[in-house]
Amino acid sequence: KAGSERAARDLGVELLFEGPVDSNAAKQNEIVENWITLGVDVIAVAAENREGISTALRKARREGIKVVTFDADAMPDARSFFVNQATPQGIGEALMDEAARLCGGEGEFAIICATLTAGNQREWQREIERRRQERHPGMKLVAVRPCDDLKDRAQSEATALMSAHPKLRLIMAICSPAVPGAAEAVKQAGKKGAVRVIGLGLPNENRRYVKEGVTDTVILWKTEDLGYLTVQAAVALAKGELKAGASTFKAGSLGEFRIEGDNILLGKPFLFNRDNIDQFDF
Amino acid sequence: MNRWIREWSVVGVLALLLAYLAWRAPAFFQLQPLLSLLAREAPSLVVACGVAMVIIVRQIDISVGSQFSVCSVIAGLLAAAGWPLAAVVPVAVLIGGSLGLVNGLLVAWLGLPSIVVTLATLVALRQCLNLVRQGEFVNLPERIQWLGLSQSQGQWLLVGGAVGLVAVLAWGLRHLAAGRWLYAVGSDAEAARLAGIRPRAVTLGTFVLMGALTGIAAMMNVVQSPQVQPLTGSGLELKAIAAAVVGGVAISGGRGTVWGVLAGLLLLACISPAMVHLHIDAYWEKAIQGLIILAAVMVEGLRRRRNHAR
Amino acid sequence: MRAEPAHPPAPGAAAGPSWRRWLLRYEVLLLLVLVVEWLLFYHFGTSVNRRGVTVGFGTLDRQFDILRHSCEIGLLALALTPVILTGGIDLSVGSLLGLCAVVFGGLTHALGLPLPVAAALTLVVGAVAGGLNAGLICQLRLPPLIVTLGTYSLFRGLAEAFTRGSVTYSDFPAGFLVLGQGRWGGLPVQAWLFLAVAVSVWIWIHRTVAGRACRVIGFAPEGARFAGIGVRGQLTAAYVAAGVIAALAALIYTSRLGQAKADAGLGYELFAITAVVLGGTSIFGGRGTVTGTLLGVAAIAVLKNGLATLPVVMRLNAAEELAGLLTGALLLAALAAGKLAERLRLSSVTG
Amino acid sequence: MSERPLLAFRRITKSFGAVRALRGVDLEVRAGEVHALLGENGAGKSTLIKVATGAHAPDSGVIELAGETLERLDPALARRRGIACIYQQPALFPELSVAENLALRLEPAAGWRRVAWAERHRVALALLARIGAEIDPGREVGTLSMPEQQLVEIASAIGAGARVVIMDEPTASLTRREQERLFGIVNALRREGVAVIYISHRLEEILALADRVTVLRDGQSVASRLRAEVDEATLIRLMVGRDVAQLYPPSESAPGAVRLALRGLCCRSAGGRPVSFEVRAGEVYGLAGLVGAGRTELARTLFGLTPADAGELWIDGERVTIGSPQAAIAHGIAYVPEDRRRHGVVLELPIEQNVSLAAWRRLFPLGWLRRDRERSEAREFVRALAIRTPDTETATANLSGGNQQKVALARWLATRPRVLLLDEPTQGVDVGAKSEIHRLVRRFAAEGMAVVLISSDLPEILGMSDRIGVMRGGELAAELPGGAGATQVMSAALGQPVEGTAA
Ligand SMILES: Nc1ncnc2c1ncn2[C@@H]1O[C@H](COP(=O)(O)OP(=O)(O)OP(=O)(O)O)[C@@H](O)[C@H]1O
Ligand SMILES: Nc1ncnc2c1ncn2[C@@H]1O[C@H](COP(=O)(O)OP(=O)(O)OP(=O)(O)O)[C@@H](O)[C@H]1O
Ligand SMILES: [Mg+2]
Ligand SMILES: [Mg+2]
Repeated sequence: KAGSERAARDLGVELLFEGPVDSNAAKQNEIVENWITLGVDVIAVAAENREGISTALRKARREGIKVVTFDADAMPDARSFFVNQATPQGIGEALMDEAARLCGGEGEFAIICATLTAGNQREWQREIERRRQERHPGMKLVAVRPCDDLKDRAQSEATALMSAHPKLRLIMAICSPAVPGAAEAVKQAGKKGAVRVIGLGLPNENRRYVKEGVTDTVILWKTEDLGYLTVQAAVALAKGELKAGASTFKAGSLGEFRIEGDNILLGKPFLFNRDNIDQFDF
Repeated sequence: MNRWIREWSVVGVLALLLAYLAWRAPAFFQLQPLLSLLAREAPSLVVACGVAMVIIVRQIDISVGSQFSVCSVIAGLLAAAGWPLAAVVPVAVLIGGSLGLVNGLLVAWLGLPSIVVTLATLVALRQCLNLVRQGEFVNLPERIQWLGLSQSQGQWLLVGGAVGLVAVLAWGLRHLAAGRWLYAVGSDAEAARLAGIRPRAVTLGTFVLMGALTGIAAMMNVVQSPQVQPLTGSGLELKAIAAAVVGGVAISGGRGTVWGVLAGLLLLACISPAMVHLHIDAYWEKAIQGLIILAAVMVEGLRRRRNHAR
Repeated sequence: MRAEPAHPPAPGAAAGPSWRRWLLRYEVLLLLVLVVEWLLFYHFGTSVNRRGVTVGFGTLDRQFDILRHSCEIGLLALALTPVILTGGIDLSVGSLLGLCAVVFGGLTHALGLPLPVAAALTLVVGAVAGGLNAGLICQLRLPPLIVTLGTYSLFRGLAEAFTRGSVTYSDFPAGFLVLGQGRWGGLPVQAWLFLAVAVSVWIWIHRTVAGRACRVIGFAPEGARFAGIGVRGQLTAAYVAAGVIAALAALIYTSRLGQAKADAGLGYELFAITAVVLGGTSIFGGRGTVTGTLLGVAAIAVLKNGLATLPVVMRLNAAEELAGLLTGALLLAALAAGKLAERLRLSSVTG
Repeated sequence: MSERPLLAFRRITKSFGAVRALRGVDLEVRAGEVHALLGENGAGKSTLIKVATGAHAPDSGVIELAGETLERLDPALARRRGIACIYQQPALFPELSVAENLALRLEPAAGWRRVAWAERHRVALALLARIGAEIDPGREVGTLSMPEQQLVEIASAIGAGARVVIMDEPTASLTRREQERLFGIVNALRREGVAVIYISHRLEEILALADRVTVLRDGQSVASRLRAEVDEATLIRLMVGRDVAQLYPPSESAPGAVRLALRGLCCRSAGGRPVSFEVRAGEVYGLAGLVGAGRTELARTLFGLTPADAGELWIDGERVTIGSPQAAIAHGIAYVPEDRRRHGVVLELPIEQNVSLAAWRRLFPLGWLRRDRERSEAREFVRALAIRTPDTETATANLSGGNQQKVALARWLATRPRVLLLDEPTQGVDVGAKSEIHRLVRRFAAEGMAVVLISSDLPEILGMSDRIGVMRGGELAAELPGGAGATQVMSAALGQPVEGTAA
């Protein structure tokens, strides 16, 4: 959000930002339709649900509104560009590779997700599984548990996972509240080092555990850059500076980004660990 | 026995579940994880007892989840601002109590239906918190955790405290005149008024007590981890109500015990870890949870049906 | 010693001026709230954008969007009204919506059934699920709250188990998507369905003996039995109807979003109950009107959607939160005003 | 008897909406006297005593207790000052035990007091024994029958050690034996110097008990006389404002063919015992018995509430099985239950909807409500039964007890039944209305209905019945002709040998 606001300032455009705290496809549709009737120029969405949002976005395009997606994509025909901070593939691979590295290539691990039905998380899990089969067959996924985006519930789930699977080597938390939740559980179970914690999250929520060595690695897309890039791309699109088929895109202060097909790539996912966490404060 | 049929059927289903676990997944019964599980459920237990009392007076409080969050976040902020624990706890209880007072005043004095009032405060408090915190965690200082004790001392203290609280409430509800008033008002408020009990005062008091218990519960939760998530406690109302009604508290008021609530909560709390231990895929969990809730109350229903036929 | 011979007052005399009685009715009050809301949003939420097009709250499109977005919750609220009138509750409608959505998706995609057949079967599933609730409540005489709390978990759980949490059915044929996205006779298609259901429920509740029976059961279940009302039959009808309406809502939901997934309708029951109680229906049963429910749904929908068109709110990025806050406030204010109006009505009667 | 009043009402007024229930009532009650309060249904008797117990705040006027004005009276204060009351509508807690129900009314109001359960049980046992009720103090009140609940109410009032005991129709559903026990208690209270306010519609009770009689009419006291100055006719004239010609109208028609026949009918699963008797068209069959004799249970079985599982039931020579109240209605059976508030009327519904409730099939054959029809039907009954109400849209809860009873009766008459089961149909009904009801019962019988009249009011049974069945322990102990005497019925009910015909 901060990044998108900076970009909006740089470019002198008006930015409407709406993000439900709880994620829900139907809600997002309503917001988009709201924007359509407001008659905005560009819509940028992080699709909560691929198919669900696409209908609304197609409608927007019919009305002459430009559409870009970021973070999570919609159907390709429903938008012009996808600002791809880290493809599900990128995230899945990064998580799985990191897990395998920490466990030395073999061992049991478990996943804690937000809900069983959240779209992007399902995709990450698919990628994780593919990577596991391809590169790390020694790793074994023993359970996937939802935590409803609640840190406390993640803590309980992690506790149960550890006692039910004594050979568990690693917990992979793929929603942000679950990372500190799992870390706290590992710490309380006295299994620091024996059970590793990695996940997707923000530096501030995990700083304590990363420093203590409970959490090993946190993967983060630099949200600020993502927001900045998205807004830059959206404005360029609206002004007609960015057209289909381009292969690079220059985004203000961030420099150039590669475009692959209709994906604008932000680069590889970013890994935090003990060494670099202090460089960030958000 | 007949009177406690629901309580016993819940205990029975719980015992079945535990027995099955002992057979298929004995690892469930390890001291430390079990203690952690109980400690994590201690706050829910306290809240569920409060909700049970509100239901006994024939009201309902579905705003507890939001109350819980507000107490937790404020307590967390105060602790982060350097307040000593001895000051934070009473403040949390006070805040809970005053949130309960607001509900209670609207219900008892304005005579609005409690489900509407607490539905309103549920949404309003939750959205206030979202507006103010935007989902950001509160980081707590180290000394708050486990009330400054060691982890296992702290966990024992929380579990013991919660059970002790249940025992005190159970005793009070059974053996204090004021406790019996709850049942009287829940059974028939007009009759209670004619018997010289002040139903409004009793209702108000119950809501305040409920709030204070929520404050205590929030503290019990806050001390268990070094961060407070503002979303904490969302969905707690449903869990608490479920524990109460499964544990035999009649939604029509005047009937129920906190011991039943304890059984109901333990049953509900065991389901999720049991799934993990039994290696059942998570997407079956809600269905099984629903079946267990139905099973636990079905015993009573079947029995009543048989009695009726006899 | 006697002052005056007291005759029982003539019928209607105690009623006071009837227009005043009517004005102080709760529904009229709600209507007033709705109109005020609408005018406020119309005034502050409508603007002309840079392309010279009128946008915001005041556009017809916007009004239709509100209509389309509130259809499913509105249907659930309608489904809940008779149930709540009987003194019961059905917490499972939101979960049932989810279950029916994936059942419909499964039937059309996995089994490849033709759409009308699949839709009909989905409605049957809704009826069966409602029947399950009714059976547990009537046959085993369990409290509705517990039963539907159980099925609330059960139905959602079945939907998740059925799709293993992840399968999303999409790619519905355009002919089906019309239901949730198209227009017919100037109005969104689902609005017609909604209207049909609303009118049916209204007739059922306010014009037939079955509706009266629901009320009597809500006031006094024992008394209803002693009056020879088939309590079980009426309760079963109410819960089965709730199931069928929830299934219908699932079809509309699926069509509107073009997808069926296990999380469909998550949390809708709370919105629906809010709308029903805002509409003046007593949660203890007996008292309430379908008109009230419709007004309640409208008041909440307009509030929620209208707020999102206010420039101030958009800049604050707080539509969601404010909508929640204001809904809460509205609930309290409306109910308090209802109480006050009742008192005024009584005092006007005293004269 | 001292001359200074112990309890005095001075110009009390009280309105409910448009209904002016009390319009300046003056009443003085002395210590050691039984002061009977009389009046038609809706005259304001219950309202007056609710003012005295602080349940209602008066609009104006004062209450004095032993010369001292009671300000801001509430039930707790009234109790502390020694005013105890048996309410007309039992104010009990259905989910709680009998012992606890008593304790909540008797124990001091301190909330932090420890509850002594054993003591409660003991006190309850003693009190129940004193009024001769055989009720287990541990039972939940919700499972008690109507008369048993009334006994619990009585126990709570006499246990309070009060200076003023108010009894609002304590005998409405009690049978002769309990009544007599109660009279003993009232007399004992009088001897102890307690002031008793006694409300009843049974004039013979009043004449037997009272020292002084006050008659209320339309919210005003129209007369206050010493017992010696009045007789039954005077009282009736004071209450109703006219003479009520004849209390029990004579049988007008000769009984026709057998309409209702029971052959060993019973519901074993509800603990019933087989019962056999026949009732002819145009006949009023009285059922007498003590509390708990099983009359209500029999009526419930006949009406399909606890369907019979043994024996046969014949209606108009046709064998029928009745598995539910709907089936009973379809066969033309109507049942006016004894527990008016819980079963007889739906308090929240308007009068007109209560009246039409059981007659839907006749009034709305298409299932489509017709308010006009319903209203005209209700108006007719309001007129015919002299139900005192501003209009037919008034909620039934706002009616006085006796008027509620008439609504319950109207509901079943509206079904045009062939068999009418009346369970305590005139409990709490004033003399005028009572004779009205009796006349109606006669008229309906004359039109060919078979009427089963269950009543604990022995004179009513004796006066109305063409034949009398006496029940005991769930069985028909004796069948007596209409002209039987009170002693015959009583001895049959108590299980003593009866001279005359036995069943
Ligand atoms: N809560 C109330 N609300 C409105 N009207 C009421 C209420 N209670 C009593 N009334 C009215 O007040 C009048 C007096 O009623 P009350 O119950 O005192 O009569 P009563 O003399 O006790 O009659 P009964 O012999 O039938 O018991 C009646 O007209 C009744 O309808
Ligand atoms: N609702 C009830 N629940 C449990 N027991 C009941 C209930 N009603 C009555 N009983 C019991 O059934 C027995 C028969 O009571 P019933 O009411 O039929 O007697 P009755 O002759 O009609 O007496 P009364 O004329 O005083 O009503 C009694 O022992 C009574 O305690
Ligand atoms: Mg009375
Ligand atoms: Mg009886």
